[in-house]
Amino acid sequence: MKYILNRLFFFVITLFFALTLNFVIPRLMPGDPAERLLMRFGPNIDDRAIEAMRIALGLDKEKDLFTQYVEYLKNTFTGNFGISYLHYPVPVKQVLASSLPWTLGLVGTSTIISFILGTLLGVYAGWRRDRKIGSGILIFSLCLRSIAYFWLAMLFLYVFGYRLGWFPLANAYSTKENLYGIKFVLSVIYHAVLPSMTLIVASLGNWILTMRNNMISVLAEDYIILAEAKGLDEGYIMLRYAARNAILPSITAFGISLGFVVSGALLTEIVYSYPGVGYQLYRAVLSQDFPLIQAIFFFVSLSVLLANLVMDFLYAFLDPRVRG
Amino acid sequence: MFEVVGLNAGYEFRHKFVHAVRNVSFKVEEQDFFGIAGESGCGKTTLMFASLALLKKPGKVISGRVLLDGTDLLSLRASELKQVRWKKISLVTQSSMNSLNPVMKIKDQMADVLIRNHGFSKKDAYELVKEKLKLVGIAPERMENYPHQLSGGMRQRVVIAMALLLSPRVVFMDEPATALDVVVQRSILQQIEDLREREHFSIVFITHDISLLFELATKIAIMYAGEFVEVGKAKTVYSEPMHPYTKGLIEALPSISRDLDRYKSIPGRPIDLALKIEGCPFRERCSFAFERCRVEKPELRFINGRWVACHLY
Amino acid sequence: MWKIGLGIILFFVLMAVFAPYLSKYSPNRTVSLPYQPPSREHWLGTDRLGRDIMSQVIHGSRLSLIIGISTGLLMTLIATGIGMMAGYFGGLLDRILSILMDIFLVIPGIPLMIVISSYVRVRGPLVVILVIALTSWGSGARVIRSQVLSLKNREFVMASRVVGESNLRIIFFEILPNMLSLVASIFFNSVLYAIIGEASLSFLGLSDVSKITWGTMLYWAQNANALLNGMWYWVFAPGLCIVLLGTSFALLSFSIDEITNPRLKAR
Amino acid sequence: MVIAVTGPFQRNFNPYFAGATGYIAAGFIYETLIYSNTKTGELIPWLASEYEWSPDLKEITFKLRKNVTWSDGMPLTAEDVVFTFETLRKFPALDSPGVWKGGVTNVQKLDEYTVKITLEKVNTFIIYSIAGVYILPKHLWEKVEDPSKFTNENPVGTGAYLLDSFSDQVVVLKKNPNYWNADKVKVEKIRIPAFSGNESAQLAVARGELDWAGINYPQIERLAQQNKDIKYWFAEGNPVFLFFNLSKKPFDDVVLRKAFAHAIDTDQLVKIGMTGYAAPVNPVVIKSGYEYLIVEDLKNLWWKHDPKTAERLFQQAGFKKGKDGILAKDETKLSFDLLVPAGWTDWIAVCELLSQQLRDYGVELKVTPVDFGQYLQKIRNKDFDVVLSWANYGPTVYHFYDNFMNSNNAFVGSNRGGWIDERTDELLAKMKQTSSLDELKSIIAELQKIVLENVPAVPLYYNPVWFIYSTKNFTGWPSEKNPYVEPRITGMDKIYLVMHLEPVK
Amino acid sequence: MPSVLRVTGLKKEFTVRRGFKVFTLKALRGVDLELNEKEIVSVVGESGCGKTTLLRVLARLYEPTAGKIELFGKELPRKLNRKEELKFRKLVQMVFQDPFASLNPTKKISYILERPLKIHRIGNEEQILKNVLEDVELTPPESFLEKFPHELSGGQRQRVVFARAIVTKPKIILADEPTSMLDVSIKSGVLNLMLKLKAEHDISFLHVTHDLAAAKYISDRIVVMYAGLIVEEGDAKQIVSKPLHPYTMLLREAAPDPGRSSSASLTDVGEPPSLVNPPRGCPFEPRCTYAQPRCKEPVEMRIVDGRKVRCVLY
Ligand SMILES: Nc1ncnc2c1ncn2[C@@H]1O[C@H](COP(=O)(O)OP(=O)(O)OP(=O)(O)O)[C@@H](O)[C@H]1O
Ligand SMILES: Nc1ncnc2c1ncn2[C@@H]1O[C@H](COP(=O)(O)OP(=O)(O)OP(=O)(O)O)[C@@H](O)[C@H]1O
Ligand SMILES: [Mg+2]
Ligand SMILES: [Mg+2]
Repeated sequence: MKYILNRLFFFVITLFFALTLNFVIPRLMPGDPAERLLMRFGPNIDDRAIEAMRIALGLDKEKDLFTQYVEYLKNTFTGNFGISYLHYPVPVKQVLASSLPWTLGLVGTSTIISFILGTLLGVYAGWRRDRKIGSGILIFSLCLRSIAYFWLAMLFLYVFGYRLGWFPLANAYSTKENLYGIKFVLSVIYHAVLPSMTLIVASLGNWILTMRNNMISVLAEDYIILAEAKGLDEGYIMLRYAARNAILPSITAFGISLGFVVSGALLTEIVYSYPGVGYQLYRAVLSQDFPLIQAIFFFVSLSVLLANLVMDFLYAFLDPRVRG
Repeated sequence: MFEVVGLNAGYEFRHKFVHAVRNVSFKVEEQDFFGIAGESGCGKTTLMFASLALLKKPGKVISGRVLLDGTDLLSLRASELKQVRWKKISLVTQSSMNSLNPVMKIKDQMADVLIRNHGFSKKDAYELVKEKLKLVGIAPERMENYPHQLSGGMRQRVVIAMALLLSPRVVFMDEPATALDVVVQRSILQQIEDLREREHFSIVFITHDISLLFELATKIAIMYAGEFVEVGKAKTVYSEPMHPYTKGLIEALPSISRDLDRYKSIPGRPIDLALKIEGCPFRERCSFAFERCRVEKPELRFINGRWVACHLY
Repeated sequence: MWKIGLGIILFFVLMAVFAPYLSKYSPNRTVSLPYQPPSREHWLGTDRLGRDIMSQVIHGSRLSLIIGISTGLLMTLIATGIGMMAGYFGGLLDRILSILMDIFLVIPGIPLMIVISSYVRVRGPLVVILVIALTSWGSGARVIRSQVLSLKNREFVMASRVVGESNLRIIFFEILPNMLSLVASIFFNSVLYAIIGEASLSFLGLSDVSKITWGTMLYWAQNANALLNGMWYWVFAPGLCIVLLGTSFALLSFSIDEITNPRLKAR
Repeated sequence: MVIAVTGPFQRNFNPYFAGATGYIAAGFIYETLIYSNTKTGELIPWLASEYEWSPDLKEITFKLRKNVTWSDGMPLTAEDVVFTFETLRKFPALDSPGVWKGGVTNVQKLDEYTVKITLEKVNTFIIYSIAGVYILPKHLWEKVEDPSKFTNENPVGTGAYLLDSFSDQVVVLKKNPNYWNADKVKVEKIRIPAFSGNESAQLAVARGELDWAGINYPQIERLAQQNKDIKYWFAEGNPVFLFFNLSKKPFDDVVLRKAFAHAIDTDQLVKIGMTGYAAPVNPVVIKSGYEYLIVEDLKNLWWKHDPKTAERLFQQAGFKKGKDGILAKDETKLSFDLLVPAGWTDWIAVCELLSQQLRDYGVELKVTPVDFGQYLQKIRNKDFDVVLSWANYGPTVYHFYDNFMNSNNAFVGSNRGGWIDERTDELLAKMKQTSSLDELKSIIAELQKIVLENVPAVPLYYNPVWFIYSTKNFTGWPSEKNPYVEPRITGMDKIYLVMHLEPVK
Repeated sequence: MPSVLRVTGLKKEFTVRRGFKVFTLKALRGVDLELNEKEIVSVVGESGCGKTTLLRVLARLYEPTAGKIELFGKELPRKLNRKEELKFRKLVQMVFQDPFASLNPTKKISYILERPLKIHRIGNEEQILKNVLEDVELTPPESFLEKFPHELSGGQRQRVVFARAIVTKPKIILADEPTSMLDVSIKSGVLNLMLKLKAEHDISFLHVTHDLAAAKYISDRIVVMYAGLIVEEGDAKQIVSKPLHPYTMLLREAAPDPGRSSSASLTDVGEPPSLVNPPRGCPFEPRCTYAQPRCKEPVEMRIVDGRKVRCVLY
């Protein structure tokens, strides 16, 4: 209980920090979003449009910082993030509503798959650390850790999407025809295969390594020796004694590494034109869409924090020492 | 009943071989309390693991046999070993504080070996667990607890109860109570002794605290640099030590009841087990050493009712 | 394993140092028609400006290494500084710094970097270094902190207090030398992170893309649609260099852990 | 038909907003009174069947078509037109065409189908602004509290298409059966999938999944060879210049500017920098279609790439190579940051080439990509030396000269280098008040002379209007040979284009 | 004999945080203690009774919560400035339990021994170093100066630790179980070293241990601690041969002793009280076989046979 309260406290503090950071950074830098908003029309825009846009965005009025901050906090908590510059006049809320689910779905499923897979491999690599297979998995995971998500995404897209043509090249579902029901779901899954494969492969190394190291630490513990002395079978010891204990630090590590995965996912979305927040963020950044940038950053942080909180709860559930 | 014959074991370590157990033989009779004492790093734990066929990489048994009721444990296949372990022979490891799996309930980690390896039903297994816990003076309700909910002394008792689950013939105990407070330690040792008498098993007790051993053990082996240098009845070894090392130890040991003006320590430090030892391993620290000790290795010989490895006799 | 890692790094360092001698062309110079396929003249063909890609890969090692290593250094410096302060002095300072570490650990790095570098109007290697280092020191600091926490209660540290050493001396002369391997491991990890971070930022066009790094090469390749035009080698070569260099640092970091961390050692 | 547009989409069909779906609404769903074809320079009556200037050029009267209905069945009337203009006045954010700023003082309904627009003073260019006003249905929009924040999720327009379905990944339009010009529209459905940017759209182009993509596709000719259906036409867009900051040293010296003009090899810029997809520009920046305005007598003043002359001019301006090989005169060294918007890759490539080219003369240009907002700000604050930028061409040549040279636009508009000259301003003012072609011609001739003698900036090429199309499903596309429209996805051009398409049988 | 160190009413509380809850752990609950010149006083007691805490408070590694510490009759101020601190450090040194942990593994022995000289500006004469090494029986000294700690055995390390403690010629050494991590064969060597230093260098030792036999061997007096309180104090031999306090008796019973003929049954010994909520009365009352109702009230120290004992039985 105390532990949970502690984590909640951290959650609130971090959230607040992220919020403030979000507020401060843009204000430290001068700039004129209206111009940037129009920049993506490239050199074929009309100068007069800029002025019209400035007025529309309400950028012609000045407010003092504190009032802005209070307003900002109030807006954040009421879910009102203002109007997107890029998609003017669509409210940011709506932009997020249409993009956040994609990212959550993509990152959620692939992270869970990757974590489970990586953890299992890590368990095995730790258990068989002295054998070739153990070292093999280890080196494989070290290499995977050094791959940039977007590069892997590009390669996959090229090989599986373009060259072999097995998977679609873009979008989250078929845009060739309107699909409903189960067909739509299948199309969504089909479109998610490449991006999630990228995420799974790219984050796998991290999970393997973490779990392997935890396993090795745990394997030196006396209770493992005792379990062996009891004559229990290897598989049982590996899972019930070693892995069960090694997973605990992995869970904490999972929460922490989630930030990295989400980072990678955003880049991956850009390569696959996946309509999630990563892609929105990229576009928002290119057009200096402050409200959208802020909201996305806020939501991404919030999601990662929430996931961390869930992990903390899970940890508390799995570790009797914390639970008790 | 339990016999170790000519055991040699050690570790492959950075292209060297740490020869931690050197040609060790000993025999444990029914209901023996067999103590093995020796300095830290002299190979006691290695001896135990090797004797139980538990030594894992980079550890390695080079030669020797470990006979339990006539079968050699070292030559058994894994499946056969599974049947013998815990049923006939069990152990209590060095830091028993960490010998319990922190995320399993006491009852589950005690019962799993019964259910998985020895054909117990769940119910029977828990019954047995309860019974054994009672034996070491722990309330049966405690079996629903996790290890962290018990005090150090209780955890130690749980580990002992676990070792006794299947009423084995021999129980190895490696420093079972050194991490605990003196008072708790004493009470646990007392309990072990009581149990041994009631449950009729033999104990191989490993420690570096020889004053404790002299007090508890029936038979004692003094180990030095991987070898047994003196083996005999505890009381007689204490009153009339023969090997200069044993003598030195006893003289170095402040005691409550014995008033010596001055206790002397043994000079020097133990020899590196990675080296090949010529002659007597103790000779560098021995005040009686002479030429023969340098060239010839003293064999363990039976003299005056005990075994000694020293050229003095 | 560390030998392989060191070997790869050495290879790239030599490549960076002798880049002008190793490459046939200046990496910035239009020396041929754009989009030439690989040939004897241009092993990896030419880019959209008719510059030799092979020369760019070779020269790219320079900035990639410099950025990677200096970011790693800066990150390690920040992490070590903050981690040691938090761990050694404890109390309120520790609580504040710990929360700060956790925050930077939990908040996803790339979005934060994207946000920051999109507001910072200046583009260039220095900005990249600062942005990555300032947002990514959290995990290192945490590890250092916990190590200091355990070292601080080691008896030799208390012993130095008892003989009258000052706090600063204890931190830098007693504790730090005992953490060098950890610091080195963090450094190598940071470099790995920085190399990937730089590549990611460059790939998004958030660095100075007129400077040649492997990351900016990927940016240009992506912009020139290299994959679709069958110029896969243009994407492959710099990416592979990044993976190799990254792996080498990962190997080093891992080996150090393996050698010095007793828990990972054979039992 | 499948058109590629950058997405993902947001449900926003307000034609006055430039979001992806805003583009779709403008033209396909909402229409203007007249359509100004920038390619041909024609003004084509659209919702207004005719219009008429008053003799003093201070009033225009529009006659609306009588057979136009909104897609909900209500007829289009003068009320709607007046309402639309009034809305633009009340909400300046919507007035991106700039009708009110351009001098309109009143919009008046004369009868159900006639509207009169009154101007403050003569401005013949206003008609082009009016051509940017999409007429809104009064009966629906008058209920909208703030049209400048209205996302108009269920658009009701007069246009050829109706919204069939919407998702953030794809917008589908279907033909409006009651369209006033329905028999001209042969494309039944338009599917607009969202692409995240060039790369993914390029992939789709490569797979032949698109009928029309307004994107850059490097090495398109390769693809066009492989796939015979895929064609492209990169029409002339706005001209791109190397602008000098005329307000300070050393670019106040015309000789130096001329040296630059001769030093730059625009052919290479076009061929390599723009991968051959940009159209070359002449020194007087007169686009194809307006060749009749080029004054032959001035052609002797036209500059061309000529290293010898360039070197001579650098010397003449007093610059000598220093030890570092860089030209210098007294304190001034010819070493500058060359500003370019970050992310505009082909422009950056052009800058890299410019930098390479000028290095040979001893001029150092450090390519400095800056964030776009900062880029414009730096220009506005005169905080630059040289910058690669563009000038808005506008619907006609006249618009271009006004944008490019009017002192009103110095630094803030397309006159980025800050060309300030009284005579130029006089000429430009005169130009807006005339309706006689001869008079225009003579004004333009004088402006050309000013350009050639002063080199306010060095024109490099026309930025291409990206246009890739497929003849697999439709024919009748505009092309270099048949440039009947500028193939843009923004504005009214696209509906004009679609009306020319025929499905392939 | 004049007292070199006197402690009165020393209290030390730790704030322990578990989540949001904050506890006060009372590690020392009013300790009175005196250390005389050339005297070895051993503090014995159960694990966790506050022995280490006591030493660390005296070494000024922890700040006391309450109480008075007098050094050579002069009260130590609560806060010391750097100069006072150095003066204090020069006089009072400490030796730790773990010889493997108390030497910085990255430093040579010469560095480790030189530092106190440099800090206290005693001058860095090699001769001093050699002398101290000889004092702690590490000969020949030259061969040790250039070594790293890991090249030495446990006993040698512990001697280096003592050498470091005596280079500044202190008057008091606080020794926290200096022999508990050592092997039996070398334990007594270190004990003998303490005896020698006491005799030859006039150093007083406050020695913490749970080895009653060792305490008996080297100390002049023994202090028995239980749950943050001193329960018995007196002459070393007397306390071991005839313990008065029931807890001391228990300790005596528990101590390993091969010479003992028979041992009393000690199967159920209970556990020490919580230091967060210590009992109001005698802390040993819950485990004591002689417990009486009045034990629930606070018990004062009494003097019996020239010894002090905190028990209602006397
Ligand atoms: N995994 C290993 N690799 C290499 N050497 C080892 C390993 N384990 C133990 N040793 C060495 O083998 C020798 C014997 O070790 P062992 O653990 O048996 O000693 P011990 O008598 O049990 O000591 P202690 O009393 O400290 O427990 C020691 O010198 C030790 O350093
Ligand atoms: N820094 C600290 N913070 C909180 N509690 C502490 C701290 N140091 C010691 N304690 C607590 O104070 C009590 C006394 O501890 P101390 O280490 O003094 O015991 P000890 O007698 O030296 O025990 P041992 O014989 O095991 O060394 C213990 O309950 C311990 O948990
Ligand atoms: Mg051992
Ligand atoms: Mg202690």
